[in-house]
Amino acid sequence: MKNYLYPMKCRIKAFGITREILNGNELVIELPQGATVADLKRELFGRYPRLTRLSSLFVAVNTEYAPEDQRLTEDCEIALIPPVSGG
Amino acid sequence: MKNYLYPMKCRIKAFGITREILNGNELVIELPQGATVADLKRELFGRYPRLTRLSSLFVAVNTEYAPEDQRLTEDCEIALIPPVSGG
Amino acid sequence: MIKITEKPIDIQKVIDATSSLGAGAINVFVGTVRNTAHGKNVVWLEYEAYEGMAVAEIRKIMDEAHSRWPLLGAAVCHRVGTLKPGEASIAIAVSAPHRKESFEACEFILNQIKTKVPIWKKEIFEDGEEWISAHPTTSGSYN
Amino acid sequence: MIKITEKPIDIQKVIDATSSLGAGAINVFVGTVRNTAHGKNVVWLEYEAYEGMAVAEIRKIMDEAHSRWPLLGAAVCHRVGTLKPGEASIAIAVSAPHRKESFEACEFILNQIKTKVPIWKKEIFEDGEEWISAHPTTSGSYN
Repeated sequence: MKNYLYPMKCRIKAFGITREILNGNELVIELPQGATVADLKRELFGRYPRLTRLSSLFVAVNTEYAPEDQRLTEDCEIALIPPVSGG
Repeated sequence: MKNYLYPMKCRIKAFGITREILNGNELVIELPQGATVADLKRELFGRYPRLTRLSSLFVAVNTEYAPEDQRLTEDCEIALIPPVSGG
Repeated sequence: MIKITEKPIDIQKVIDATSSLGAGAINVFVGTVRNTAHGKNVVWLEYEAYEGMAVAEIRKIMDEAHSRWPLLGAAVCHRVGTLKPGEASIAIAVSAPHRKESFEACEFILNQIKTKVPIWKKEIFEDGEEWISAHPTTSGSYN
Repeated sequence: MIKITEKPIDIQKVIDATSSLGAGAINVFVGTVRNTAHGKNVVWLEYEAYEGMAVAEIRKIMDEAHSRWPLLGAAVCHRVGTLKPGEASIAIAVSAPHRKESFEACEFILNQIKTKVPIWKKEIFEDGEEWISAHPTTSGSYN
């Protein structure tokens, strides 16, 4: 990863089992400028290894499913989407 | 058809378009003893030729669809079943 | 529940008749009167039933559905008499443990009713009327 | 109508939201809480939604359904919070000119909701609890 001058502060919403794993429905995390969804997931997997045991973990950015290479910014609405089970 | 001593009097219920063709919801008709569903239909087709133009015409005996060779008796509940269109 | 009635159908009651604590899925079909048919405006419909036989035939169809799918409940209410566009002519509800069988069984019951149950529909247009499906030239039922 | 609510679902209102004088068919799916899962008694369920995104995803699913079938109306109401066995968690209604498309579109919307919409269900048993489908070992949703 490239070196950036200062990190971003991203607010991460967490739902369902990820809310329980993170022990809260919102987490503020510092990420390097230009960090992607994949970078966020790597950081979270390191901090919360239980996340790696989920069947899937998607990230939503501004209420849309985001691809792994999507870049994040501080003003994004970011959310963790563990396997859904509505209906 | 065999020769029988006296005819049966059968009451025929008519529904939907057959009620209109027969101009009434019940018809009493004389049939030879031992007459079948096919005999009844032949008799009715002769009297009410419009019946022959229907897509189908079934006869119910005692609230069950009856095969053409089923014999009728005076105490049967007989009904004409033109093409159904419920739902 | 099998019901032939002249009164408006209470759909919630039809659903409630199938309720079961083991059910995860209820599929419901509601047939409603369209305001057009064959390109003409429908003013009203008349439904007529051979009631005793209709109930017996619906019972057979339900028994067949129960034998094909692991259903927990099934209910059919068919209205007869005069119906205006927008009104419900039939409501079918089927409850089952899982969704797939609820859809399949409900559609099965509906299709069987349309082919076997002695109920007849007459459409009244502004300029005439017609018993649906009676003749080879008519285009059949519309829901 | 797309609604996420903590209150009991009024199924008739969901149906009414799809009514159309051109409709001959309304298919309705009601998902209900089963009293058992994985052979254990379910005491209650907790449903949780990412509401803004859930509404947006349901909207996309409805748009897709409208593009695939000639629908006249569609409505989805999903309940969140605490639900007891027998209560309705979701109601979907789809109106269309003809029955076949109403069944197909309703089942499509349901299946898409189950795979895409950010709503989560936790089962609370007498001796524990479990987020459904969260882990590869769990057996998934049950309606």
